[in-house]
Amino acid sequence: HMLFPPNYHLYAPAAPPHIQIKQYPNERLAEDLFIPNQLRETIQKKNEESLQVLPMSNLPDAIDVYHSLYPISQSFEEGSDRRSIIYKAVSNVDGKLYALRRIENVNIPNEKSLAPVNSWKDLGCANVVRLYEAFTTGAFGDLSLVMIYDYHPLSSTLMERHFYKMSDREFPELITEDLLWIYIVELTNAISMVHSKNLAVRTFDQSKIIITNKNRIRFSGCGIADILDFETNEDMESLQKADLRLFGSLILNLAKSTIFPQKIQNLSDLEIVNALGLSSGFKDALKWLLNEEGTIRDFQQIICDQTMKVVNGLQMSCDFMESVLGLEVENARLVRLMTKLDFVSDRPEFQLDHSWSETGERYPIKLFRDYVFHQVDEAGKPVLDLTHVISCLNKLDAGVEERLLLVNQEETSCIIISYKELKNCVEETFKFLRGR
Amino acid sequence: HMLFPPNYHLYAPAAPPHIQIKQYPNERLAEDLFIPNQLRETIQKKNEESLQVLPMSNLPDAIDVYHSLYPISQSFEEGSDRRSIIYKAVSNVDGKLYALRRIENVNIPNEKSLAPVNSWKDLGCANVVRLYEAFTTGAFGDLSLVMIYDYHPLSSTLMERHFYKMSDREFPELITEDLLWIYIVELTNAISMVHSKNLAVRTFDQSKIIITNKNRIRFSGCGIADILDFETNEDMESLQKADLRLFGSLILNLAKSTIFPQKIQNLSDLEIVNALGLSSGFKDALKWLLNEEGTIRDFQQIICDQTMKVVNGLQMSCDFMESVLGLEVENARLVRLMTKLDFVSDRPEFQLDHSWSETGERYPIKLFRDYVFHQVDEAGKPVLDLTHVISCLNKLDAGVEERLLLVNQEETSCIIISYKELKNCVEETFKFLRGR
Amino acid sequence: KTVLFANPLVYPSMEHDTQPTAISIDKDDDPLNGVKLPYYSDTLLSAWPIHAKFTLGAMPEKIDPEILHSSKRVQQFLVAPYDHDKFGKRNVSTKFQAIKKLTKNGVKVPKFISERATLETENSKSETLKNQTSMFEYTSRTNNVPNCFSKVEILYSKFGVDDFDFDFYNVTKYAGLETNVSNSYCNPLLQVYRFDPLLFNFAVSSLSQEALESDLLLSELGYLFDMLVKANGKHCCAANFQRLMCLLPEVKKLGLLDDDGRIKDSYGQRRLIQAFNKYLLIRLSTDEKTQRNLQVSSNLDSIMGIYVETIVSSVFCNARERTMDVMHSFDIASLSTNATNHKTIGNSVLTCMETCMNRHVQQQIACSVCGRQHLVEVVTSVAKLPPLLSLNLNLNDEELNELRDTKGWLPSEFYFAKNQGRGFFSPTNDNNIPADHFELVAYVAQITSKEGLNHLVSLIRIDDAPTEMKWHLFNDFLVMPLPESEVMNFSSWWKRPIIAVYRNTAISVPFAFDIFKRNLNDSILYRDHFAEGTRKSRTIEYELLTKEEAPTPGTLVAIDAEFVQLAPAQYEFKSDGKSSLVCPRKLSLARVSVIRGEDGPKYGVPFIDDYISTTVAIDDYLTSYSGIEPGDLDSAVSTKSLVDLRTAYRKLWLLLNMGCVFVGHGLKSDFRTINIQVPQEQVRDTINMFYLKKEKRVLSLKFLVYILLNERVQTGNHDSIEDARSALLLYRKYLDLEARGELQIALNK
Repeated sequence: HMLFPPNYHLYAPAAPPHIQIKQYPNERLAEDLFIPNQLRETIQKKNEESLQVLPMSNLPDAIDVYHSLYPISQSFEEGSDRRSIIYKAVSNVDGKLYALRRIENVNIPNEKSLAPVNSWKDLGCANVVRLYEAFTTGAFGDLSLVMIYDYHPLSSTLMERHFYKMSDREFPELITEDLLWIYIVELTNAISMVHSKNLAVRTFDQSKIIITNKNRIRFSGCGIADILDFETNEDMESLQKADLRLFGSLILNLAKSTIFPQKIQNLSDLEIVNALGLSSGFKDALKWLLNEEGTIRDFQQIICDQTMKVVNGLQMSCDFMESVLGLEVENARLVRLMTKLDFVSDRPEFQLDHSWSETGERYPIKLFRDYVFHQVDEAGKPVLDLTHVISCLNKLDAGVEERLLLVNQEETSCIIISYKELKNCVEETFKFLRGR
Repeated sequence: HMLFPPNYHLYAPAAPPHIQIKQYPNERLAEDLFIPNQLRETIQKKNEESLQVLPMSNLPDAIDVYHSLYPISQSFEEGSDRRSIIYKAVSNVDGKLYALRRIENVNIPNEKSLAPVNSWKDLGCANVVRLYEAFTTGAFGDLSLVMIYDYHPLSSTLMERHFYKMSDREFPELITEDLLWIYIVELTNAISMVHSKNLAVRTFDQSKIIITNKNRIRFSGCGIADILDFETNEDMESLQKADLRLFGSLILNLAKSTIFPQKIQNLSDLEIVNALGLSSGFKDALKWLLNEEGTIRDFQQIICDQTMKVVNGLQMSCDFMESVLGLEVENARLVRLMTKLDFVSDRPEFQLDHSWSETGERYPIKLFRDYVFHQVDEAGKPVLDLTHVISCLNKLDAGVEERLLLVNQEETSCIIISYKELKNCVEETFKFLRGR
Repeated sequence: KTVLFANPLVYPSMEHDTQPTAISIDKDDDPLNGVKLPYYSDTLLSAWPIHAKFTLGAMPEKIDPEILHSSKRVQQFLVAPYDHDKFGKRNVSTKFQAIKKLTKNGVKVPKFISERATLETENSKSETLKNQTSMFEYTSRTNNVPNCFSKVEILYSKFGVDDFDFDFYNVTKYAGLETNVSNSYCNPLLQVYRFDPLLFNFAVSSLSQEALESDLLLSELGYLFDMLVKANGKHCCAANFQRLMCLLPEVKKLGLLDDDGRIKDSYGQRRLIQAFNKYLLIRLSTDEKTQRNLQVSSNLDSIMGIYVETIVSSVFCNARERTMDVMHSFDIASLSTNATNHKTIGNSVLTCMETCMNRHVQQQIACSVCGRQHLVEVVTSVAKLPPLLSLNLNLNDEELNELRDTKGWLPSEFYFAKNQGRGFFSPTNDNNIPADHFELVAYVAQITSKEGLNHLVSLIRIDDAPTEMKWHLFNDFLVMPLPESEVMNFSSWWKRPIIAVYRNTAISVPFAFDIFKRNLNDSILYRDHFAEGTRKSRTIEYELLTKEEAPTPGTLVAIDAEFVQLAPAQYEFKSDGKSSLVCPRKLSLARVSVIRGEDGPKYGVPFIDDYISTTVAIDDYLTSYSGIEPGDLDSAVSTKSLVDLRTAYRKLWLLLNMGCVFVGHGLKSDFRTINIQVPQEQVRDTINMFYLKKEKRVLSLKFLVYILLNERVQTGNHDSIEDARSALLLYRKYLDLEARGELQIALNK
């Protein structure tokens, strides 16, 4: 007999309890990384962008081992008129997607200039887009520098987000103090890890900081300056000091957009900071950066409470994602099952195969597919019920003892067969196909 | 008949860990294409635990609006012989799962004692198990205090994990310095948020700190002391000071297990700290806590670099979850897409009507199914390539511009069609079926 | 004191949800695990075989261009016919192919010469042979461009271009042309004209006379043809020819410079080679007139001139005008039928030729004779066809597609006769009327790859070839014989004829490889001829030859050359430390010195020390190697005796053809940059004489001189006179050691 809790019938909602998602007590906290009820949609859009191709293009078929180039964005290198174009590409070696950055007209004297890549490769920082390799190529018609990074679909730059009108927004996105703090914490993380490896970020250009999720930013141009300026031998200490100063300028630039330009015309940086309508904690932190008063480790101390807030927000986000994942755990199984079923059914080479005819041992599979997918109601209208489909497929997957009555289309004969026997039939056919 | 917990090892068997299947970077096994088995299994186990019921029990049918009680754990309240039993329960109001903590033999003088719940309700801290409400009940046959918390399936306490042998482990789990730091950061987050709301944690009992995921801990007994000790009016400041001291003791207790007990017999706390084989940074932080030198805000500064590391680690975890989610959200769509394709193909009522399948939008669908599922190699042997199926269907789902060559069965003619057009065919055909 | 349950409670799960959740096919949010998986005690059906492996990352397959070309829109779909035999089975899963330069269509790129093992084993020899046979396949089982027609590419090792195994691609005695040169698209056409005896003799005979006042493309062509013959199958480079092409302003104006082969569409590439064809022939004619100081028709006109007569007449007045023009190549365009205004190529090129060569149009003009506006009839007709007829097939892509399906459109022979002033073409001459008989002797074809990349090749009939198959394919440096049936097969989707060359069978002239030796003017060897603008006061370190010293076969001379860099080498670097040479540096001859090597009073005295006047930009003077200082090659400022390249080159070419034997150190690279082919018998290269075989090491001149001659060579900048002299001495030393059998001992030291 069926086992169920006594008051099951008192359930109000449709979904069983194990697949319900808890809402955050404070919605705003959950919005650190993404907007919760848009998470699936965002993920879906990212997947779609990863699949885009350019069917007819003048781009080279392949650059080194990277092919299927699809242009994503274009900008100019700081202080020059060289273009920096980013493509999505597939690696022939490991089949994964990468972002290929091409900087045109670059003269690399020898391979030593490319050595910095090896220092950046193993950084392992969540706020720095990972660099894999770099090389020169003539495939674009000039001498270009190509750098291979991780690919982050659907990302936009800080510049685009806060300073441009884009197709989906009428205005650049407003900057709030909360947002600024999140940026500060994330960039501090990046700078800390970079400095700890005896490297420097060197470029805080807003077109080289990308936003990969709602509030998640990453440096996307690491390694470029190291290669292009390989000859000039600035010492690491002054470069790292400069990092902090540039960091401060970047934050100041972003913060400036919270105030009317007229109000801060002709003011010095420090005066601008004071004029901002933001908390004193923020202003102190910003002034500290602009005054170049210490190292990034010192700065970590100054912002430690904001960092802790980010820790809380990130944990909430992870929790939420896990709860969404709880709804999706069976999808892979269903894909595998349906694929197996489709591999086995209606193969052209089976047309003449006796075992698929009415008397053959594979015929039940044919009837089963009709039972699952080709049901009609009394009026002859197709029944297109996903619940029914999944229910049957689940039973088939498990191979339950429950028996089915399968009728052929002419309604002249029928078979009584259990899910277990059907499962066996499918598996045997699959094995046969593999071994053939 | 009796049913048992699912046989997870039969779900998607993978090669045993000691057997390495040689793979080139661009080769994938079936298990590489979907959610990692470990993660999936953990989630499924959590889902399973959520569904467990006690078929025959002496427990009350319902406590207030909570029913289907299922016991999870039991302990004794600190400094008393009262039992504290935790049940999983379902709320009749919203159908969701909660953890119901029952403390037996509690005398609550008036409902003012329960007022602290309201301060705890909206804490919104990822490292504190959320409290919803508290009430008294006689349903258990005595006067019990019932407190309703969030339910975290498959969680264990700090005590169980690091100090007991459990059925699935031969030894308690070892504590490393990395793990201690993570605990420290998370607890600091909890304590910071608690103190900022003018509350105090008050209980650092290892049986009241639960582990809900790998490296993720939460205070699970918040509010208990506030209610039980409502009469005693300790001022918040000394309670908060005590929090830090108790925090230090907890960490010390955990850290002590990294060293042989004999070595630290009869040593004072500070001497024990010095004897530990851990970094000086750790020891300084621990000593600071034990010496009660300041507020939790001050402590944040001391551990700021470790906090930053946790920020990095959490971002990486979120990235990982998002990538897994990306796979499985896609799979959900694939299941729906494959179902649509199966709904549309080879319907018996149209077998006789060739115009259905040989013309119009249906024709390419038929050829497309052959292209996806019925590949052969040059010798004619069937090729059963999961990645080919998933790749084609993903592109169909996204409707990309890439073009395909679909050859008819007789190999006399072919169609050149893009995934975008194919997607349209499928949609139109499905609409047609529905409308019929 | 805590009590825990000793083991986790094991209670059964629910088998079904009593109220199964509705899962909608439309709403993505509805979780698919709303329907629970029943209890299972066996491996799930959905489980996949553990060891099944899948390969990712392959380049996307392109749809066969032939299918695309033949597709039409039917209802809303693009439909095309499918040929199982051509395109294979349906739904075949293609094997993963890595993007690597190691194989191309299954042909392994031959190893660099330096990589080859010193001892060739039987295995490696048969491997190479198998690989070569694969390379020379002219049919393809996969409907791809056959291997021998696909574009060949030079790969560079760190040792530069000479390390590439060119010989792998050519086992005939007919030299191919390298692609590492500007405007390499010209190569096929240059080969076509090389193999016509009339044109060959014409170009090479022009070398007997001097042409030192200005650059003549005719001379460069002559030198090139001579080089191709002397190479005897070894690869050549049209470097000097193209150097001149790049300097001529009219070449640039006509758009004939190919800017490093930037991607051109197929039509554009065809127009380019046809434009070059026209230009080359006109220019050769003008050059001949310049050289021989002619006013009227030249030899070239008599070889390739198509005389076209135009008669303008009118019924309205007595105005009648007759003009005769000569063209050197003819444009064949498609016919437009008046009926449908649809362009067609007809069933043969002959129809087109007839129409093109006999035109009859009416025009409204303002008559200069009677002063009125009236209609005139303009009749153009071909008066005479030349011995060598060069046709530019000016057809678009669609028309060329039509050509494939029209068998015999480009016939292997035709007859031409005039009847009442009108020319007629016919594929046969059954009635045996007096007519000119022409045979197809060569054509340039455009080869299009599956990826849509185009390059040019030529197919040429070599009547005196030793092989049974007279037709040969010239694909840059890949040369091989082909059966005539394959050559005359125009049905392949990847091959399009662009320029066709017919020859009158009545005129059969043999190649006169030494024709220039008749009345050879060698006076430049005995006098100075400096470049324009060279300063009067100049330092001279040589003594001119006298007539008595005229070289004879076997005369020993020592030579050394210095070079400057026009463009640096281009590398591709990778961050993992690997680097590969993409394009070697471009060098230009800066100075050449030749000294007397015969015993006698003037032994070791230089008689040539030419600094080459250079007008193009110089990237690096390589002063520490070359001894050339900035400004040395600029006629405006130099203190040296500057000479035009054509003058210096002629001197060397004369020495070569008068039989001199050249001694030097590292002559292979010197001759390559000078762009001259010297047969092995006339070369004595000290770099090979003192080569350490076991260690595979070459020794520097400075080192050898120090060790063997106990002399310290100038440690300052290099000086080609000194180097030539050192080489000469080393050669003497070598002969000496050889004679005494002590060479090996010396080497071991």
